[in-house]
Amino acid sequence: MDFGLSEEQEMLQRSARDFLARECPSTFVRALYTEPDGFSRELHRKMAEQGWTGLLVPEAHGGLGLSMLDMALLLEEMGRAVVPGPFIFSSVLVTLALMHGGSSAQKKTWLPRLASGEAIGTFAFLEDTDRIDAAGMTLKAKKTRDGYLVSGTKLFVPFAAVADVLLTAVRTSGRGEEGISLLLIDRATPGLSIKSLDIFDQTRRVYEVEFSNVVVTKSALLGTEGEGWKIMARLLDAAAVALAADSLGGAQKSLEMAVDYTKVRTQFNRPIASFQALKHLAADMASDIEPARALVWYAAHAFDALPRDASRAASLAKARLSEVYSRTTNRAVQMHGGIGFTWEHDMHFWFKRAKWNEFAFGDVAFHRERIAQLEGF
Amino acid sequence: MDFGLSEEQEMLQRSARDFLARECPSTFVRALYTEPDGFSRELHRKMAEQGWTGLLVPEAHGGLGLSMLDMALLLEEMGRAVVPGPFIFSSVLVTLALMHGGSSAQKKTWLPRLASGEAIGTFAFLEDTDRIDAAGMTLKAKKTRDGYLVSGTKLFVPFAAVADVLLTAVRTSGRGEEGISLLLIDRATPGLSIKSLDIFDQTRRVYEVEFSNVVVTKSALLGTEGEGWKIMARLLDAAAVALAADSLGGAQKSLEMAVDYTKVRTQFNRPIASFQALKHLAADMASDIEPARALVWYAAHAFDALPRDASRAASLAKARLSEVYSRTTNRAVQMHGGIGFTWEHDMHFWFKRAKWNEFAFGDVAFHRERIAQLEGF
Amino acid sequence: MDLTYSKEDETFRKEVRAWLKKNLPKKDKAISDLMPHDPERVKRSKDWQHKLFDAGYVAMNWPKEYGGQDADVMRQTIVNEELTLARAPGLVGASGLTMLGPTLIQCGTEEQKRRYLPKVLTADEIWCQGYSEPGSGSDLASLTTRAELVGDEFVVNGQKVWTSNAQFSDWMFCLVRTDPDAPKHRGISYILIDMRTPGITVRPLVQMTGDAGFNEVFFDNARVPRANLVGELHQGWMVANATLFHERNMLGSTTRTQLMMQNLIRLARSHQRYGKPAAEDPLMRQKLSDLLTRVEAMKYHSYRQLTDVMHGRSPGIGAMVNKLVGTELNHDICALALEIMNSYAPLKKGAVRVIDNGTWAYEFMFTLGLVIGGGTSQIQKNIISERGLGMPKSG
Amino acid sequence: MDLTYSKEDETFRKEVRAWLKKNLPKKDKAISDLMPHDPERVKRSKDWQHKLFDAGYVAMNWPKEYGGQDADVMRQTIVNEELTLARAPGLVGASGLTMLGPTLIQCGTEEQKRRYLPKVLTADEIWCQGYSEPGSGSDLASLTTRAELVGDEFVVNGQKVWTSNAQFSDWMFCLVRTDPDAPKHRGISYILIDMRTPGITVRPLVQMTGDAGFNEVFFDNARVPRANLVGELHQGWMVANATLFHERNMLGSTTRTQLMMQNLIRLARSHQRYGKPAAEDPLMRQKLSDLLTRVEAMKYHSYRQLTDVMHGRSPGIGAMVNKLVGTELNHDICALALEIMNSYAPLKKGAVRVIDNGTWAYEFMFTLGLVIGGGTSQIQKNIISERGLGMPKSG
Repeated sequence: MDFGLSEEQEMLQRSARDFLARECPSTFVRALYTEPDGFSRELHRKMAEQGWTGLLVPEAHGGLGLSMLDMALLLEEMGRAVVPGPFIFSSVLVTLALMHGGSSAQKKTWLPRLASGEAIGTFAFLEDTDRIDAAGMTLKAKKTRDGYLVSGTKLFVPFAAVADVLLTAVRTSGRGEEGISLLLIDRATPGLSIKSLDIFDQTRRVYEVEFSNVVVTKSALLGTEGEGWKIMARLLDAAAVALAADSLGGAQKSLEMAVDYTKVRTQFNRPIASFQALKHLAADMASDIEPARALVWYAAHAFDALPRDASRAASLAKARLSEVYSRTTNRAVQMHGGIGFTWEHDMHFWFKRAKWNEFAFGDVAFHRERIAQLEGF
Repeated sequence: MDFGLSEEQEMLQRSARDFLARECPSTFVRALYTEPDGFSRELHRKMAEQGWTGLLVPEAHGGLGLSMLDMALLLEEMGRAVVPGPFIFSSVLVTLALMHGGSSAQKKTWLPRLASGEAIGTFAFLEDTDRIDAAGMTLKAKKTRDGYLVSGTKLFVPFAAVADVLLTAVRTSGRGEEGISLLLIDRATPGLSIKSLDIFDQTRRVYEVEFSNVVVTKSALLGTEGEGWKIMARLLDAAAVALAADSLGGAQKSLEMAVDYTKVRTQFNRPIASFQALKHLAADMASDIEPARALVWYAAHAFDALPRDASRAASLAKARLSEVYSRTTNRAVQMHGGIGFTWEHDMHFWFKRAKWNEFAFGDVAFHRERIAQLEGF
Repeated sequence: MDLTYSKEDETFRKEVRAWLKKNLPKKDKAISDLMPHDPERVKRSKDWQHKLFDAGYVAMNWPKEYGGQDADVMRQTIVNEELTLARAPGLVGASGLTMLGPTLIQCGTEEQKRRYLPKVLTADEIWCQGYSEPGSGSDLASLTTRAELVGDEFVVNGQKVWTSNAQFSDWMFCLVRTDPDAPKHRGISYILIDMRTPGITVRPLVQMTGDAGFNEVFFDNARVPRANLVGELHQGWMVANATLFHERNMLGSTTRTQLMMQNLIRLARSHQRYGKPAAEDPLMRQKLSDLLTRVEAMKYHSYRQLTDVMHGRSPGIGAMVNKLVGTELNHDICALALEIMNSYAPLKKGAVRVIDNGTWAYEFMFTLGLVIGGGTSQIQKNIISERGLGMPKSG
Repeated sequence: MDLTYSKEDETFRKEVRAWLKKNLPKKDKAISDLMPHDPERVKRSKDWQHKLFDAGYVAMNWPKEYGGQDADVMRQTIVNEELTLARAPGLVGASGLTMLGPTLIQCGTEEQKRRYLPKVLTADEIWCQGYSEPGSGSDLASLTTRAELVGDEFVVNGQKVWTSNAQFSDWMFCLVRTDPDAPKHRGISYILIDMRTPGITVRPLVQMTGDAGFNEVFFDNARVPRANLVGELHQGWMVANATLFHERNMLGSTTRTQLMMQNLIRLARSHQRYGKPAAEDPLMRQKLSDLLTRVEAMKYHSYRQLTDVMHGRSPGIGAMVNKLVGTELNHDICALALEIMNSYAPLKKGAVRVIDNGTWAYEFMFTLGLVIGGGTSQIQKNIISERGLGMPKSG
């Protein structure tokens, strides 16, 4: 029984925190906020140098071959620093999809490039129904002699503008979980066009992707035709864990910023941190966050090591952290008083990120119902 | 537009408060807590002298002929004083049933006696399914030549041990809302037996009532056979308003007790009322209670004057006040510290009453769903 | 108790409604009246207030001699309700109407009243409030903006913050420190500052929504005539408190909240979650009902206060909770809208695929600002517990 | 990270489980181990602790020389988990084991250790805690129970309150004021009082549940030998703080909470609401999942702390939140059970028609008492914010 981090893991976290303090301070986040793509290829390259983009990639394909728990610890730090960019989608989701379902040719083509940061992937799955269940996957891929003809629209695709490849959930036949297939579609494919969807959280750019008779070769199929849901279900668990980890880091950072602010801000000739109401608010925030950390660790560990409990654990973490992150940033803004409500202060980066994380990949109600089903209530 | 109380109404409330301070102080409640029936015939008689038991009864039948709003104001005061006894069931529910559905003979027999306090009525409707909808009414009344033969069990019947007459919801035929009938059954009828159900709130005694081939004459039928649900639906609205009013008074009193206590209790050489955390808790309590008062007034007014909105208004008031009363007493206990948790302090009377009120006649979830239906969400 | 309106009031309401139907500029219809300002919009807003005033619908409860009608509160309430229901834009001169006006009527000289009040009514002069400073938020009385009396002028130095609309205001009513040696509440004066005075710099403070609404205002030896003093020298705290109290105890205006609730229900009926309208989801139904219950409570709570005021009674603690309860309620309504919309929630005004033009996310953030602005929840709770419940100051 | 137990630990767990199966008195099986005391039950409880001790399952982490086994925290955790899972009654000598014992081991004289510790382990002597007084709850250091040193004896006068189990305790470890002129933290001593000393009166304090658990204890010239002083004279605050801190930072024991949660799920599956099991109601499913999520969080949170302790690291702020989060969670679990049961909720133990023998309502109230007892939520929050987050004292 050892529910703790190894020395290597603690070191990973420390070095990530140092790196991000240096390479992605809030001034950097602020600068990217108004950049057209909200993405810094340079930061991505530097993270690749750290091994982060290849953290999950097996050593054989140029990565570090580390675990989901290691990734969660890294993502916690990235959440702290509210790092903008497609990291989760490229270095977690598309990477895992290739590892779990890719042919050796696909792995050979993409994994080294994703690991090195040379290529960026994203995951196109939502449609206008906004459903993350199998019934939501209706984008038609018509079978042709050489592959598929894809027509329709995917929505809210993260960082489509900078992605080289879109892992796209399509329907090749049937309904429900049967007949879903995953295609690796090059963004430059003719007929594929993207449109930016302007949202408040500018660290998470999303796009509408239109497929207009897009011709995709057979070699783009990831895994078996019609059996894409199995891989996708695994990706949704990974996404839940990843966002929970990001939320944990963000919540912890928001609490620290709020507490630090109250220690220096004075009113009535004393630091406002000495006001009982603010102290108790901070205590409530800490009481939310501390036990939640254990859920993130467990969910990440279960993803790798306890497959039978992985989905439930992912939902536990996502449900709780979604709630905790949003509530924490709301409180943190209030602890800052008026300044926390301004664009000039950094607080709003976390506030907006919390809301994005809350709704992406299943909101609180979605995951609670899923927990109920998995528990067999 | 006048959403306020008349001078008469304010006087009614003031005099009720004075009366109850004199006749039903907490020492009196405490004494009744351990009495076998939890009922004081003397207090009931005195309340009758005040006109309370006949408040709703038309003047022609010996009452004051006042409105539901007047009754709600009185019940608010009775909730403040956490008055033990069958008042709501006898002087509101059974009284209204007679007024709305009784034959002139039934009115003549019962209303003057209920108004004078000579007779006490109660309402037997719940069964082991604990449903307050029409489907929950299954107690069989078999038609005979002269009336009905009733067999089965009613549960949680308030103050059955001291009631002279039980307004009993029975099923004479059909399912759902069709085929429900209301019978006025004398408690002394052979075959009717009662058993006490011991609960924490000793101001609200409840009983299991067993009907073993109870012979009831035709004259006991209230309203039309098979159409009892119409009257009963009206009674359930009245009960919701009545409990909301009782809860309002109890919540207000709990807040006042808690605030008063913090003003005299000192720690660290100052009254604990000066601690910001307790002040803000008290402010939260007041913020719950103040707007809730308007809901009670509106629901009572709608019961009399706005029939089309009466059910919705009753559910609004019951849903909100159930929540507010329970939350308020919970906070009030905490503001008292350890002493609030003892039997020796009075606080627990309100704490327990709040929980009873919360669940009786539909809990929060029940009324919220009902609001959704009535609003046509 | 009588929830019907008198025939006169009903007739009046119909008149207002008809007038609005005819006169309300179509372009300004919006769910929200809290959208960012731009110069062209300011111009239109001033015209709109002027037009409303000419119709007799502004500051109706002011004394006749200062441009009002000595009308009872019901009349103004009806107008306000109809304005909200018609989704009319907020009045650009609101600070002047609700804060400066009542202060001048109560504490101003006759000359000041005649000079300033008429243009407050017509929005020919727009006013902003100069109270908060970077170093004094909840502890307002610790303000340090200095106004030294030199001859017949105050020389003002310092900084104000959170000044709504300063960028297009003509005047500021301002609290300044005139006696730095006196106890903090006794060295403050209330003065009126022409915003075109040399030495004044306005710097917009962008909100997290991305819009500029608040400003910082810097004073560098700005000279203000002594005649612009309201009330006695050093007595500004008392002068301001009259209107601060007024702000904190404003009759809860719940019409807007009711409108938001209606919009929320409409959204829940139309927006699908997992193949059916959100409003058919049992959990959403519970949440909608809970919010509706709280909205209805505030509606009747405001009727109760209106009745109190009409009968010359103080609504007491009932009015103290308005702001705390109301702003949190508005915020919660927006939060549920976001939950219903999920991935669509963060889309901004004008974005492809946006729902309700991004109002919900905008308002979600803006209402958080309202919880903070003009006295945080924390301060509201101090007021409720101290003034409302008689609990002692925290010392 | 490794969530499996070592072979040795697994073997040990099986041994404990087998032993419990064989030795646990059947009659004491109950969902709750918090039911009211009666003399016959006290006797059985003492026997039970003695038996457990003989089996080697009590205070295993104490030093060998004082009857422990120097065992690592994992062993004791396994025992505690198995005791809870087997629904064994709580240890009647818990105060002695968790509060007095560690204090004596740290601050007692060798003689005191040898005299008292063995009987703490076997429950031959039961201890109660004499800290709180009517006038000093959260401000514990303001206690006024006076102990005057007269010759070789303390003469004790005053009153303690909230003394659990005083009615059958043999001894009390007690904080008394020995120097009334010193600053409040510096005039307190920690003494051991024989409860049979003349001048001591115990008066039960009935809880809102109707059961007596707490007591008031009155001292009227009770004489206590000077040899019963633990640590230095007037240094009792420091002596006590070692164990107070111990109490507040106890490893969160979540096994009991997990058990409550399992029982809640069982209740939701079996109890019908409107024609179907509560667990099939979408709203109830949400609430159950929420609670389960919080229970699971506390479970893994306790594993994390256990790991920290095993590696000699302090769990820090993680441990400070245990009590606040845990007691509120238990209370919320009970609250949902009541909601599921509706009219059946307030039925008392033994009543006709009662469900789960009335445990839920009882625990609902009892857990409210726990939120209050041993440091209210308010005090817990002070500790978290001050010690955990470094925020200043409120002065």
